[in-house]
Amino acid sequence: MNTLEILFYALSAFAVVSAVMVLVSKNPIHSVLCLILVFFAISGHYILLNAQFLAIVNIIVYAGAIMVLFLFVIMLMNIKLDSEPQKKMIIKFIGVLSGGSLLTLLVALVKQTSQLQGKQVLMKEGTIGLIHPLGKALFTDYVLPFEISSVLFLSAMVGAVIIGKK
Amino acid sequence: MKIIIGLIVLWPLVGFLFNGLGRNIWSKKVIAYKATGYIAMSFIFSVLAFLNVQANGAATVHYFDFINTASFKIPFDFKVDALSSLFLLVITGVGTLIHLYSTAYMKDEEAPHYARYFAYLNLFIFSMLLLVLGDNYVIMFIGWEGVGLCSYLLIGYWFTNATYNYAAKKAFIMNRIGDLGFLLAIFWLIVKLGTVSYGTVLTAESLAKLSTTDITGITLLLFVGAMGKSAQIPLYTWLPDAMAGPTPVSALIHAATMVTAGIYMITRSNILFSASEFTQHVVAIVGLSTALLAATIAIKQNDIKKVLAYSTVSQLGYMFLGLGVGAYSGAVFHVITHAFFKALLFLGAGSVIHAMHHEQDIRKMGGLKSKLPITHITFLIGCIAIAGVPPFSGFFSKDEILAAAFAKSPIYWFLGVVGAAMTAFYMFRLYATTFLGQFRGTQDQEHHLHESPVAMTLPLILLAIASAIAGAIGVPELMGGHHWLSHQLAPIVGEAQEAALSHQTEWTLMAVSVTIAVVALLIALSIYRKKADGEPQTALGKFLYNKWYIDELYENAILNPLNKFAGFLKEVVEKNVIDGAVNGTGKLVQYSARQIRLLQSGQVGYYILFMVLSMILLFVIWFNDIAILRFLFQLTHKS
Amino acid sequence: MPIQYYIFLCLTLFSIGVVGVLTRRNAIIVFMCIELMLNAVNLLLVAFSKMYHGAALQVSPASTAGIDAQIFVFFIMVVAAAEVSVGLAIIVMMFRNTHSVDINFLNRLKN
Amino acid sequence: MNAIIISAFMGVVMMFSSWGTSSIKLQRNIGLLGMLLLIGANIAHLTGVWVIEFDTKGMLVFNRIGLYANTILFVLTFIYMWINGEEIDKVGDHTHTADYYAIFFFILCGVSVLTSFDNLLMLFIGIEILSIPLYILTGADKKNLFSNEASLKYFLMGAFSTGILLLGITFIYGATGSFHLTAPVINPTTNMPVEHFLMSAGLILLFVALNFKVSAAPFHFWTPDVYDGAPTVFTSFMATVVKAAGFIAFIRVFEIQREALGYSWFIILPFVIVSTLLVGNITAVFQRSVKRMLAYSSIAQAGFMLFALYGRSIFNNEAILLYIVAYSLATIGVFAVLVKMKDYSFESFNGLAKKHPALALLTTIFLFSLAGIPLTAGFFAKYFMLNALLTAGAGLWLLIVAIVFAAVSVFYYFRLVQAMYFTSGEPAINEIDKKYEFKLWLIAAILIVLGVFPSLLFNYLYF
Amino acid sequence: MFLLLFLLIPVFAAILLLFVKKEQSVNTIAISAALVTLLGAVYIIISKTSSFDAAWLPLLNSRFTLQADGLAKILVLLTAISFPAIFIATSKNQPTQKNIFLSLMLLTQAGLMGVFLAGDALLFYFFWELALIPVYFLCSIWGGEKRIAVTFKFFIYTFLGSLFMLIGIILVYSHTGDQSFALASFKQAHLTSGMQLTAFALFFIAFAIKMPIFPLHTWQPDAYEQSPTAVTMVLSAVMVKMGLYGVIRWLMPLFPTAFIAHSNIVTLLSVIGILYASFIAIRQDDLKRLIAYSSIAHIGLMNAALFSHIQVGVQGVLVQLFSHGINVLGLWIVADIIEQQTGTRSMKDLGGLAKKQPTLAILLVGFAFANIALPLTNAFVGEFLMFNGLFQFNPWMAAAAGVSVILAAIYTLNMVQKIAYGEISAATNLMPAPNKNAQGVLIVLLVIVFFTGVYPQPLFNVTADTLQQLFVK
Repeated sequence: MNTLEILFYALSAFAVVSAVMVLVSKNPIHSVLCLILVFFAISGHYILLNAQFLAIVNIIVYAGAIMVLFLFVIMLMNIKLDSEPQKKMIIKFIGVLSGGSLLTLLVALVKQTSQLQGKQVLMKEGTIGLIHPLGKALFTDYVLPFEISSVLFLSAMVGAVIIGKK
Repeated sequence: MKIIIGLIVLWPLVGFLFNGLGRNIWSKKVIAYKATGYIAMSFIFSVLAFLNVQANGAATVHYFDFINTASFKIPFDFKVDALSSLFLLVITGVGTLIHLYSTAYMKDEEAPHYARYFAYLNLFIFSMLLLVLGDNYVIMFIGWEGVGLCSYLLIGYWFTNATYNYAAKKAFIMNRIGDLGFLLAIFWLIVKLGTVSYGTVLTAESLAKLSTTDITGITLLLFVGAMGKSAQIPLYTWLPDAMAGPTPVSALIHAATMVTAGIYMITRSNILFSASEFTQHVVAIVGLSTALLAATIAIKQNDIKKVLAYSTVSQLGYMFLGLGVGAYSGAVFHVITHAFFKALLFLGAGSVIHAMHHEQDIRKMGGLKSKLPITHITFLIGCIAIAGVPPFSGFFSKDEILAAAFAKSPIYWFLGVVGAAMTAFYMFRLYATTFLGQFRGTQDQEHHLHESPVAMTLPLILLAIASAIAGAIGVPELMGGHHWLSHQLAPIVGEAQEAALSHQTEWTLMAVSVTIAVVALLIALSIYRKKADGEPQTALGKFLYNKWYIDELYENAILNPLNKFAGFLKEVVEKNVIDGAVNGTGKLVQYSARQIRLLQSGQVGYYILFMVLSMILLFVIWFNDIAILRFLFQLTHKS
Repeated sequence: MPIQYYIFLCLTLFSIGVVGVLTRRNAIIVFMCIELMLNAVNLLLVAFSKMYHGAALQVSPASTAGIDAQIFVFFIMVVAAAEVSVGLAIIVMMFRNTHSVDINFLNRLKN
Repeated sequence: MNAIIISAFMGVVMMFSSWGTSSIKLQRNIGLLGMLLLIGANIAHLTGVWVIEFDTKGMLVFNRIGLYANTILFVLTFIYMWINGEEIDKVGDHTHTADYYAIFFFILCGVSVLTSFDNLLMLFIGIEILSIPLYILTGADKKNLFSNEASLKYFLMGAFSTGILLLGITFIYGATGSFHLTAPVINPTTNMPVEHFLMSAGLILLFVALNFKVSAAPFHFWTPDVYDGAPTVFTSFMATVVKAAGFIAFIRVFEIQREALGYSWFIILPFVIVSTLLVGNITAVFQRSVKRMLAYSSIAQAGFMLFALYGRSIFNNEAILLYIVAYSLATIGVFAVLVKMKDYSFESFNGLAKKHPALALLTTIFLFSLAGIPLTAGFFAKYFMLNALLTAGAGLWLLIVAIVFAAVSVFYYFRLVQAMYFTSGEPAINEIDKKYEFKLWLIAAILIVLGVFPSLLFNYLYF
Repeated sequence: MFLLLFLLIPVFAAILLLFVKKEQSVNTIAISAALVTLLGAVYIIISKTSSFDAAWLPLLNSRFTLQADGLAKILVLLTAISFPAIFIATSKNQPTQKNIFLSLMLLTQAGLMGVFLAGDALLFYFFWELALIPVYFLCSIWGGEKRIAVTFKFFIYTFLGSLFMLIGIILVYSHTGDQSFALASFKQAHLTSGMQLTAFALFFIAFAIKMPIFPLHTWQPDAYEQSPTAVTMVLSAVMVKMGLYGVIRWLMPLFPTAFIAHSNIVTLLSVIGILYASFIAIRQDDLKRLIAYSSIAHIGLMNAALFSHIQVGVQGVLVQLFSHGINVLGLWIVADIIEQQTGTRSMKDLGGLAKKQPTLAILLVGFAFANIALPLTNAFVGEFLMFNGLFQFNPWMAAAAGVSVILAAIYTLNMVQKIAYGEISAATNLMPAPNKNAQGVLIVLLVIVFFTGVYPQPLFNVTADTLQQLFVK
């Protein structure tokens, strides 16, 4: 087992455990923090995959901006921390069961897919994850979606005005 | 010829339209003259037609095609031959007399109803003429149903009376049962022969095309038709009830003409009937049973018209016996004589009822002999004629039938004679109770007793003469006669089969039957000349008085169950089963609507859960080969 | 590293997100779980990207195959940001009106 | 491309128009003008004129069907805006008219993307541009708890379905290495698509997500609540133009891609169709609120529109276009009447025929069209669908299920007719001016003209 | 081109009526429009076969084709006679908003004319539905107490049926050689026998519901009872003929194999229905329901005769289509007068009509006898031929169906007795002066009854070409 593998497993375990913590922690703030941990783990994976740009963006946008926003909202609401009402056990059980079945099904599918057998992911190497090729692609081939996504932001902005205005 | 025959039929129709449409316009006098006059005209043309037949033989005339389709054709043709021309004479002749009689009998009615009465009567004659003149079974059927309709209308003439209406309805429905048989027979003929014209159906070639089953089936169905119209067991109960109509109607329709339609029809189709031994037996047995059954009932009836009605049923039974044993001309002979004397008797009874102010119970009469002399004499002649005393007409006709019956089977003959004896007995019981002895009615009635006007007595006299002498047309060779009628009908029914019996036997039979009849009538006279019947005492008496409880039997065994069945269909099957299924579908939709609505619980958590589950379901549907099991297998058996 | 491993990891994360959506009542946490799902997808995309890139490199060293997936991830992040802003606005609006972020209280509209 | 540019531009114009002018009427008219401009631009594109020559790098592919559908949707939006102008002003706190119009234009930008995308990235962005403004519109009536609730529900479920969509796209990418819509690999020996489970799984996930967008059962749960809770004018828009765009996108994705699913397509699609028809129709029967009934009815209608996905017969495009027009116009019409009601119960329609015979007649025409009664466009819409289905070789049972549910749909549409015509009562309705009525007559006229000559709609499809 | 008038006149009159409020002119417009249509109908009866053809839906290859062969002519004539008769007979009735009432009636007429004249399947379907819609409104607005539920049942029932037919049409359409809806192309569609059976079933459901055939009949008595009588007249005199028309026009020529294959079972069902309806009619006290069940029985017989597929029987049906319409129309008009004037339909409350209004009673009796197919009434000709055909098909079925002849006599005479005869009842005593208009109409109808009963040849001549097409290959 080489370093990469060790790192992979460690990060994966970390991500999964943190993700589970998001679910189980009663305190929403803890959930947010755990989710940030998941994002860090995922960023770690990005780095393993040499997708440096995304790793950075992930940290900045997700762990930074978005999660802070979440945290901010939670703080703003000042919800009583430990008294969040819980769903019935049976519903939770069914929820876990369905999530589990979904996972089983999808995993089964992937295992059945012959085309994926023996396919390797290129670790560390490759330059496509670096900012230069990405930027180039973004502003040549993907300039249209890039421009159009501005419409998305505009509409979100208008929406925030509509919704947020007292 | 075409015009003459057409006019025979048209006159009554014109009368019907005239009276029917002008019922609020014309005075009673006009109505009476016109109505009677049209039938009289019809009679005159009938005589012309008859003479023409005598001179030139049978004739068929074509008017138009009633139904003419690519595959099938029913011409509107009339046929006058010996048989139909005779019937024409009887129908229009007796018809004229009865119209005449009616003008006086119905004079108390208001003008519109008076007109209505004559319109019906004219329509009846029209239908009856169609029946006998038609050259095919369909035209006959038209007349056949038409006379049933008129019978219905006339029985229910006094429509405010519920009982009369019921009687009318009963008559019509029973007739319809028979009509269905007739109709099916017609269809059978059409299927097999493709035509219904007598000219093609009633020939040897056609007969050859029919199998035995066909012939038996067709004839039996035809006979069912005859049963209904001619009041034979089991469809006879309407006829006594039909006495609810005005008495002239009873005389015309329910004695002289319509009820003999069955005999006409069978005589017309004699080729078919003769070809089926089985049917002939059935006809004979049914006829004989009817004759006896009705006669027994007549013995105990107290309503003057009821006695005559059962007598009619009984006599019709005789005619069918005659048909059944192959004595077609005998049957027709009896039809003719019966038309005279039974019309006479009914009209006489009408005269009595008229005098008695619509009293019909003979127990309340008696001693009318002196008060109503003409009625009395003519009625007596009628009684003698029907009792079969020579040389009155009934003797000859009945004798011809009995002789033929003997030739077929002595038992038929014996039972026939028993019936004849009963006939003599009940007729003279009727006569004696009505005319002899003391008057038993109220003072008021006695005060008003008077002989009927001439318009009523004239028909009585004419009919009495006819009843007395009509036998002349069929005096057998045995007695020095020419048997004219039989020769007349020979082209249609073939020569009579008298030859089967020796003269010796014939004379003996005649003597026996006449003796027994005379004895019976004398017994009746002796019993009833002084007193009327009381309430029946014996079980048998009650049984007969209540007409064998046949009406009750029909009521309980057929009508009520059917009614219940209909009620069951209406209330249970229709409402709950069929409509229930339809409404149930609607209810099911609504029920499931209410249930499925609950899925939409409002909880977004459930929604997402359902989405996930549905997604899993989709995967399972798609991935329905046992991929999951395979996967689980691999997990546990990792090599 | 075999691609399956990444797939399994991402599917696990994704499913954890699904389970979270199904089991939590706090709208914010539910939303966070959805973000978790998106992140799982992002990681998977990058993994696929590198899988195809790796395969393409063996043919041509200058290949940029697989870059589209990384761009896609970028767009997902962009959209997620927009979505978060709107979503949180809605949640806040809801909170202002009902003083609760419990999705079980969202049951006035039903049947 | 013209449409995308103009709509984005118009959106920005509208955003700023509230600064330039405080006259709501002017803002509204700018919006309508913008719509006309948009329609014009799109028609220009149809005839080959571009505003800006632009290389989309294969992100978008403009074909006639897509552009034509686009035009139709724009016209529908124009009619919608034209009729509902005043009602739109009233939503929320009466100050956001310009913002709403801006959002409409942004949504139309999304619609334009969805009618022409050729890349799953564009699909994703298009759907998001379509969805995110809708979350806002749903919650636009800020003081109204129903509106809030609907908005949050819609948002949570919408975001969840986005997750599903993305997983699906990822799977497809994993299987093909590209985001482009391409025909599946065919095995030359069997002449069947090569079995690729990841691809299939991706397609199914995509199928689920798109079903969610077009509110097909069993992914429809958001629909009744959201349609019910959203401000009525916006429900009208969501149920018509937006849903129609969803269908266009749906068809674009699966027209060719579904080959990869092989025969199981003909199992899962009927499953969805039947459950959609069942849930939509049956549940609508027992509603007390007309608005909610219309929500279920729109689910039911989606069931019919899904038929267009069944086969690839040449009739599909015609069928879906006609269906969109018939369904959208009728729905816009019914909602336009509904917004004038004081409350949305069936009882409030009682006696409408006595008080406003014309309005009742109009409503009846709209309902007839929805129910698919001849002489209205709805009939031919259903007819074309059934025809397409049969031509595609569907089993007869599917058609019979369809018509049985069509008969059930009469159940609830006619409940409204019964209330209007056969039940006496005082209708709870606001004042309606002649101008408004005239606009509704126009819709009815289009419905009837298309109900007699449906070919008019297609004359421009193939010139 | 002439045939187009049958659609245009009623439609124009209907639109015109919407803007006229004055009662007198409302009646005049409606009646004159109907009479003009009648003139037209008489004209096409005596003229040669005509047709009209125009492009309609080029995309679907459906044309606006109208054609008048014998079958169409006779039904057009029936429709054209019925509507003026109904308008005149009910001109004294005062429904609210009479202009709209009559307008909807005229639209119904246009729909019916379209159904009978359409020579294109899609057009046929169109008119089939269009005839239904105005009736839905007529019944639901002006009907009796339970009108809404009952009419709704009727509507959904028939609507579902017609949707089945629509599938059938699409099915056959997709198998036509030239992808066309024209009747001629439909006749030459390449259908396998299995396909024929399916398409047959799909079409037949629609027709069976419309006729209606046991056990799909339960909408009918309720609908007849609850509808305003003018509508009931249309329903029973003309609308039920749509089903039979459909069988003759579409089922027989399109699916010969399936038709023969199903003839036994359908005939059996019809015969069961005949007896079943007759029995129920015996127990009805409500005049309208009685006539309704009687009508079910009669229609059942017509259907049985059709499916026996014997030329004579089919000829009978062609005649009876017309005759039954006239007869039942007469009965309904009488029933309407009675209901309007006495305020009741319950026969046990009636009686003595013959004394109170002798003319009406005579007319009632006349139509009653036509109803039981007495010879020399028009119904006899048809029923005779139909029974004839049925007998050739299966004697036992004919015999069983024949029992209905007796049952018909029972219930019809019961009706006559209860209404016309007996002493004048309290309800009958309320009757005002006779309704001259209605009686005039009845007399005209009765003349038709007897004329075609005595001399039915014109009817045979008109329908000869249809019969030829059906049976001569």
